[in-house]
Amino acid sequence: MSQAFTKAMARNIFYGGSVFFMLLFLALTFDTHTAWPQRDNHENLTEQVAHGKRLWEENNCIGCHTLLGEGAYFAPELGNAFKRLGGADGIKGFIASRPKDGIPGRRSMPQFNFSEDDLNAIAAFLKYVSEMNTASWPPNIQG
Amino acid sequence: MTAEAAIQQQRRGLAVPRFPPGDLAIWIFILAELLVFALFFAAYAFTRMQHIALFDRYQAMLNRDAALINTLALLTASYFVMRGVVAAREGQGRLCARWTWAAVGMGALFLVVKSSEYAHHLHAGINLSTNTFYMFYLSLTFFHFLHVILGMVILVAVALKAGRGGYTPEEHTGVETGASYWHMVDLVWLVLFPLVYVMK
Amino acid sequence: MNTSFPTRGLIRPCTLVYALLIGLTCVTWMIGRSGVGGPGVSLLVLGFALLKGHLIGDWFMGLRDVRGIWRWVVAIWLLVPGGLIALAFLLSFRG
Amino acid sequence: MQYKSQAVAKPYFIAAIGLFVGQILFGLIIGMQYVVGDFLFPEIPFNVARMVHTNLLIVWLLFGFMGAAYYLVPEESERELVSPGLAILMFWVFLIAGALTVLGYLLVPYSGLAEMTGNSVLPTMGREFLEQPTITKAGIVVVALAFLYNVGLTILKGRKTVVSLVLLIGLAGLAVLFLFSFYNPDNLAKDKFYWWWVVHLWVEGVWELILGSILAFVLIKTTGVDREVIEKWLYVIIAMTLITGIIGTGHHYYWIGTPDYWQWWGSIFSALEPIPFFMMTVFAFNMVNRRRRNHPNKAAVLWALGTAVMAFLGAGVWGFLHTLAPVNYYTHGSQITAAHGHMAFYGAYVMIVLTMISYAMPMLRGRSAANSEASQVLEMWSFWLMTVSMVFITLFLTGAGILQTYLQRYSSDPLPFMVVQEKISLFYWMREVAGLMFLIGLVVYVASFFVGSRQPEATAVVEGSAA
Repeated sequence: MSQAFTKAMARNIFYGGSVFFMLLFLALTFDTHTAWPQRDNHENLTEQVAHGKRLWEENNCIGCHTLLGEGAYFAPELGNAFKRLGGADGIKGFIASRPKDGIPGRRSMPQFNFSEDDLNAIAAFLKYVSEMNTASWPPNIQG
Repeated sequence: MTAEAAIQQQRRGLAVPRFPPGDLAIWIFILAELLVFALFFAAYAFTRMQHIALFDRYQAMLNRDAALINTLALLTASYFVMRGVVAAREGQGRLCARWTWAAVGMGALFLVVKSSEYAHHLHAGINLSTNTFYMFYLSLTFFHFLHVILGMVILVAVALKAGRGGYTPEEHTGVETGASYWHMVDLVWLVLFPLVYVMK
Repeated sequence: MNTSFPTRGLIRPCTLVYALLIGLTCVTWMIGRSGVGGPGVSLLVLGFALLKGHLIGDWFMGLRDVRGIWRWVVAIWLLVPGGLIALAFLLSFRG
Repeated sequence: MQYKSQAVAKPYFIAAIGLFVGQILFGLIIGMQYVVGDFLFPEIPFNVARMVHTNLLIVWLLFGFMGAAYYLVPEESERELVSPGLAILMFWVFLIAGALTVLGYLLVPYSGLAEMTGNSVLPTMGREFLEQPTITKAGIVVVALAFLYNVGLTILKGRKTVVSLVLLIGLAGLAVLFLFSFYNPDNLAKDKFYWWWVVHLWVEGVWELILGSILAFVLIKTTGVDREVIEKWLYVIIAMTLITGIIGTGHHYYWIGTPDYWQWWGSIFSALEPIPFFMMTVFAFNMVNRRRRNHPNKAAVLWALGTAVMAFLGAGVWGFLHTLAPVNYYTHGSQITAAHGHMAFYGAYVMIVLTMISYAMPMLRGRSAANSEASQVLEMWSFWLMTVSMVFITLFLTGAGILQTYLQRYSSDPLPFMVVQEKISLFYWMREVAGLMFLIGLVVYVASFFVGSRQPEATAVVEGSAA
């Protein structure tokens, strides 16, 4: 009985193991798709929310903020901003009131000159996000 | 001769081997798999501590008879596999192939029984998100289920090669490699069965 | 060549091991069927499982004939999660 | 240099280093904005500078990978590249597209860039690391395909080694997974889920294959250890990488609207992700200890060993630190994440590219194996300056992250984000100082290419049958 550690077997384990875990990952992905309807708040995914998401993307908000913990860590988490800022009016008011040249010495959000429609869409998007089932993350209202 | 080959030759001369049977590469894989299962088992036990009533209630709804059949099937398969290794060692390739095919048959029995259990759960609308117990039960058993399939694929490859006379008493590492992996699949189930189906 | 598996004789030792594994499995199953629980029973069942695992490692995987750390690799694997499981169950009975 | 066409690697490496300098400069800008909030506002707002910082990183690493492939593949395949001309053409396409994109970021408001490039046709912009205009993304796909064609055909026509096959699998995976960047559903949970198929399956999946194969190549060349041994371990390490890393994706699926079981699957598998990195460290040191010769390029060996150690620390240890779901619940999206990201990217990917550059550049510049003693000494100085600076950047960000996590998430009276940021600003100042140190290290690194180029080549010590 000879002890062996062969390249051929190492190769088999690489290919076999990778395929095995890829298939497992696909199986879990499939299950995730079936579980989403219960938690992704898709029933509130309106045209307006989709428009808000587009505005979120096309102004690179993720370049400063986090959304559900992902993004830059320069500015507050926005997954629960709808609740923290007291609803749509709080959000719209905050965005609209940013000074054009920033606040001296402080981190400042740019003035994006959004229309009323755009502001409503952004608020709707953040409301939709805040109602997703995120396993009760963030831990508290401060995000 | 490279230094490594010299060492290997030296090892062969020793009566007691330093390494387990089969290719060392499969043992690295086996260790990784065992580690994953160990973490899953510990996670099950400690999560159960916080949900004892829930776990006991749903554990009682599992089909222990099916689990018994499955345990016996896996143990028998392991026994067959081991007999196949002995046959290969004695240079009886055809016999080795027969034992290994028999083990594959036992693996298939496991798959059939386990699938019927899954069909039952599916019919009852149970999935990974139903509750914490089913999350663990389905995760653990399904992860193991996939290992049975992988083990069978390996055994089929071994059986085919053995049937072709591809192993000799001197060189049958492939049989031992496949056997070691299969025994690992069996080993994991031996802990899984009491933990998930019986202990409360 | 490994000669630890006798090929002659009435019953191979490994066949006896197999019979023992089957026996222990049936006992575990009967305990499960009877519906009894509690610390003693649970740990007994767990002990059976660890013993079975050790038999698999020793006789089927052939670790009995290996020296060094690999001799104990399955035993260690059984004891660590086995110990954690035992701990979790003991704690849950206390609380 | 054994094959003429390996020379195409040179412009790739030069571009990589150039963009690396740009990345660090923008890193210093955003580091400063962390403490002086209105620094360069509103000319270069934080989001723009950060986007340049991260995008330059990705682009220069891709340049480095491609250069490494163009250098490594002919030598492994024992034949010339199928089309050196295509490689040079793609170099310019990629460089110009990259430069235009960065200029777009800096000169036009991002929403204007989105409008100019027709983002509404196929919206893919505005997601972290994938901010590039859709048209740039399409360009990346074209470049990647041409590159894969060139490298793949060379490999298939020549000698097939494990090193080149693993590299090819990694590069092909990189290209295929990038296609998920074109999938951007309105449903945020799905958007984020598949966004990770690019980001995670890149850096904790296929990129590690690229890393492994480059490291294996350099170790084969510099240690003279039997190829069989190195390739065997390469297989085992990358097998462990994918076994743990694929399901390990689950550690990103805890809080984004995905089912709860990911907390278990993700925690268990990602807890094992340090194992392949640890194996890589053991492997690299083992091979160097078993070396059959002393290679005259000591700097390259230092980079190789440094990669193995820092990848383990940054990706392995700092990753494990916050990967378990109960911990991640509090640390998710805090400065802990930033700390991990910095050291992991530096240790695994920056350093492997610099390893390859260090190994290949002397030959590309006409040396037979190594730079002069003076140049190598300077390069090794830059190694230590940059690496130690990165350790400090990581430690300061970790300190900031622990405090932030406590004050904002864990304490009984959680404070608002901005209040906490001001309380931990000392850590950000120290991080910025460490960043300046890093820049000095980088300047020394660049200088090492110009110093001692007229002096004779360094030779190996003692058993010096090398080169």
